[in-house]
Amino acid sequence: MNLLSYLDVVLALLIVGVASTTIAARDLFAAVVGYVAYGLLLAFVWIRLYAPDVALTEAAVGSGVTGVLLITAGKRLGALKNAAPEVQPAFTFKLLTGMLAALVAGALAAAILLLPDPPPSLAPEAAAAADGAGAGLGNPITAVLMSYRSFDTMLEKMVLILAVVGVWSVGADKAWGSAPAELRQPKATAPMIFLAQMLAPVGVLIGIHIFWTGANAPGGAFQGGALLAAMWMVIMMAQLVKMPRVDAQWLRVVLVSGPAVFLIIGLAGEFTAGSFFAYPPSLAKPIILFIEAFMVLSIAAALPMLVAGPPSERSDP
Amino acid sequence: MTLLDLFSIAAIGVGTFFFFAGTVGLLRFPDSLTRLHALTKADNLGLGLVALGLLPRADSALSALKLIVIWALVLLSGSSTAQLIGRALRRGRK
Amino acid sequence: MTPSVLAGLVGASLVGLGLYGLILHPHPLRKLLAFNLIGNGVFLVFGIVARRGAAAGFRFDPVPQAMVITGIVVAFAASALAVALILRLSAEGNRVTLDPNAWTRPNDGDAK
Amino acid sequence: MAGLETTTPGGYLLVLAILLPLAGIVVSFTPGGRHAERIALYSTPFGFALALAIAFCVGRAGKPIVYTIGGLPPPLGIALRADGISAVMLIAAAVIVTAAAFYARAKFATPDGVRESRGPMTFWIMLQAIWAALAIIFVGGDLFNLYVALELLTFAAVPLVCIDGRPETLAAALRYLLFALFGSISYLLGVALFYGAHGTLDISLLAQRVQATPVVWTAASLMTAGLLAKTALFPVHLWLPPAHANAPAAASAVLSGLVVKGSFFLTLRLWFYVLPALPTDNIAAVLGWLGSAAVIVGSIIALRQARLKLLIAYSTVAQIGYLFLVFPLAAGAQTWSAIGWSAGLMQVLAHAFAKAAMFFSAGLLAEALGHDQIAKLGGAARALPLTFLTIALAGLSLMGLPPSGGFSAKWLMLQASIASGQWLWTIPILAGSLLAAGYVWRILAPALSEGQVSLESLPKRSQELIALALTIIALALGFAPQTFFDFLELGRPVVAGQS
Repeated sequence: MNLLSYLDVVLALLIVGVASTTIAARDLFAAVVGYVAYGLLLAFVWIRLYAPDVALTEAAVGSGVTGVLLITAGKRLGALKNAAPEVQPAFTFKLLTGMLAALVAGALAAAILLLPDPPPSLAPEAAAAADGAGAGLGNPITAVLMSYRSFDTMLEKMVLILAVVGVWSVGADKAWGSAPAELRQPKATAPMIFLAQMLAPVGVLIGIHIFWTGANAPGGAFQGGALLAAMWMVIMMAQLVKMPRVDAQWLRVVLVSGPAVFLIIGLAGEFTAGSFFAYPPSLAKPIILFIEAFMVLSIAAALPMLVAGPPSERSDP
Repeated sequence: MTLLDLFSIAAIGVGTFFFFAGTVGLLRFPDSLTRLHALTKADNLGLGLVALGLLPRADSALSALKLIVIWALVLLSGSSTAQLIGRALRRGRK
Repeated sequence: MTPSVLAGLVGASLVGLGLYGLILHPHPLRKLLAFNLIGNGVFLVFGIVARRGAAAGFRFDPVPQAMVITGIVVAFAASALAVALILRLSAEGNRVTLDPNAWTRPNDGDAK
Repeated sequence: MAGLETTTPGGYLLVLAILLPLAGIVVSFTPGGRHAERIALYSTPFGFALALAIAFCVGRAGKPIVYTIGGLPPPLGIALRADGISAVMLIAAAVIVTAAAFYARAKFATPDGVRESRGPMTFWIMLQAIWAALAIIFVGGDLFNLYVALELLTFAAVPLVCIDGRPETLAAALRYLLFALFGSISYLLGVALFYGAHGTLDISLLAQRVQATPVVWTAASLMTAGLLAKTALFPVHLWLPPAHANAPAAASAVLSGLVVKGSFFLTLRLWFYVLPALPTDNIAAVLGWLGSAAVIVGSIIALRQARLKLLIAYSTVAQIGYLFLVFPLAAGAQTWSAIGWSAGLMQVLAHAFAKAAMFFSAGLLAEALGHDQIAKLGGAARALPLTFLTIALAGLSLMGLPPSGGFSAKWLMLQASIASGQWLWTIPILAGSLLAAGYVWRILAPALSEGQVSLESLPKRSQELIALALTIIALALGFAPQTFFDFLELGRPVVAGQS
């Protein structure tokens, strides 16, 4: 065992330890904070698994934006002062649940250890297709997301739209159309404004860079879009821009642009390349980048809207 | 071993020490403001020295620039959030 | 122990921990945290499968990794919907519970 | 590479059947308001025509029709396949979604004076989303693609439950969401293991490759557990009654009639299409026992309900139980397994139509009376004859009395269980019918009795007729000819030598 292996073991123990505290913590807020820390640690595991794209996504969406969502939720729940003491479940119930959980975890661990050797893989096929359907994209993950499994990616954008409508639908009837509650209340402070002014331009540039390099290197529409989303949230927290109204036409157009462009180009594939969701080989790379540009916009708009929650009556002018 | 290697080792070593000290401070200091103080030392000095030590080893001007940008970004967000946390603490005390 | 095997054990533990929390915690936000732990464990299994599938000059099989990216975004959307429901529910009363009967007003017979 | 699958004639219809409602969502979202309603309504005939065209193509080809998306065949690409059951389920979904859309026009019209309002906007978008998700589930050929479809279905169904915003509906929706999320993640874990074991997620490629290894068993169990939580099979049925009983009638009909069938359909796909080569006797028996328990427990709880919509929702729990008898009754390649298969699918269809009609009628009743307390229904049948005729006829199918689809289903189940020597299954089948007669009678008896009810409003005749039309389909299924059952067998992999 070399040094790296020891570090791996320490990382693994740390993750399981922090995850246990989020489950065991008595306090809701402590559990949430533990979860965010745990999410960042998890990004390291993804690096160790040679998955930089996933590590970026995990850090940006899985830990970052989810963290903002959960902390905002924890704060709003706390502000309501109604986190009534939880009823502790009976000991036998705890024991049985623990046994069930251990059984499932054990079976899963066994299954993972029993995975066949040599492992099956689509990597050779993906490599062989890299020049054709892979469209000359240097990043095989972008090729999978945007070409071989573009149908999944398009559907997942639809899921985001539905989630936005679902979150909005939870609001009150009379609030419909107005803006969600501000992320930060009551007033932005000077350091927050300073941070937003300094960070946002750089962050936007980096977001666009991550999306652009995603064709050939780790990165892509998801990670770039998530970074842009984070910057928008920072600007909104500093109250440099207002939370948009949910019936604003521009917001709806931006939200829907990713799946809409994807759908139109997918349909056009039948006529330009002989099959739905196929691209003409000579133009594949520019077309994919074109679709991804709109996906970045959609994601950058959808994530903050999902964090912000349903339209609120208080934010009415 | 060149002089640059020695420089790298020294800078990264000192940087790591600041991280260590910052972490000890975070765990041992009595209240939030002093813990914050320890943390910002680790962020600013520790990361700055590590980045400085890595600079000679960067394989291109672009990746050297990236290192500097990373440090500057952490400096920016670290100092701002420290301010925010500090203010929140002061509000809480009143 | 290779990183994949280690990550496999971490993944399995996360699924177990999450399942425990999901069943046991009465508070829906805690259940949501637990669900996210399970989700991460599942994604790690995909990650291991991808790492094991290294072949043909790739250090990983890109297909499962792409699936994880899709999965992470979907899981976030799910968390957002759940948080919206939890917050709205907590604004309605002084205890957040999943038991619909607890919310039914006495003498509530109408289906409107 | 030789032997890769290619698109068959008519395959493009499968993509269109999915993209039509998806395009509807995209186009509805931006202008919103009344446009969402119009787009949803106008797209229904096209969706129905597409479903019919797919059935026609499958029937003419005599085998499944296939579309490889992007011209990229599995394992790297995603294939869509429609066989007999896909085509029939697509038609059923088109009919029920269309009925729900026209039924819902009364409640979910955007009110005058506003450009857009919350309830209608949510309803029309989510209805199209449910349709799209079901279309993918019925024709999807890739397990991960089906996962995304399952999530799409969840995100569409949950907001419908709490569309009227009362706290109990929010609690029901949240509970439903947590169960559904657990279901999806458990399913996804199984998907990961399948990929790790066999390097593909395509259903027909997997079917050629799977062996009875511990990894495959773990994967299949996890996926089944997840799907059962989503289908609300006893004992994970707790989320269903409050969710289905509290949603508005048009949504309840779609949720009870179609949405739970989506995850059941995937359970069928898993065991009969992905794993036909495995010795599944024990699993089939477990599913059969759980189904039997659901029939008995669900019916008994239904008998004790005070509210009509809750009674109907518990009846769904019971009728779902019947579906799972298909696993022991259609296993393997015996002469009786074809009968069991027909019975299971007939139960899916008969329940979908009868239950949708039942919820539609219950909604009309609640609107007309201002409540849905069973004890206060005295004399209601005379005031609302058409609505109660629908309830009585739909009840006929739920009980399994001839002539009805429900009767055919239960009769075929009895035949299959006797022919296969598994006579034990006849007990829950018959007991369930008796109990169903009990709970249907509990609705009808007070309604037919003497009494005076005061009507707050009269139901719309068009809504009553929509409910009646669905009931008539449920009854007409009882006259399905043998060609219909042969059609259901199209594309079903049958492996000889298993029992």
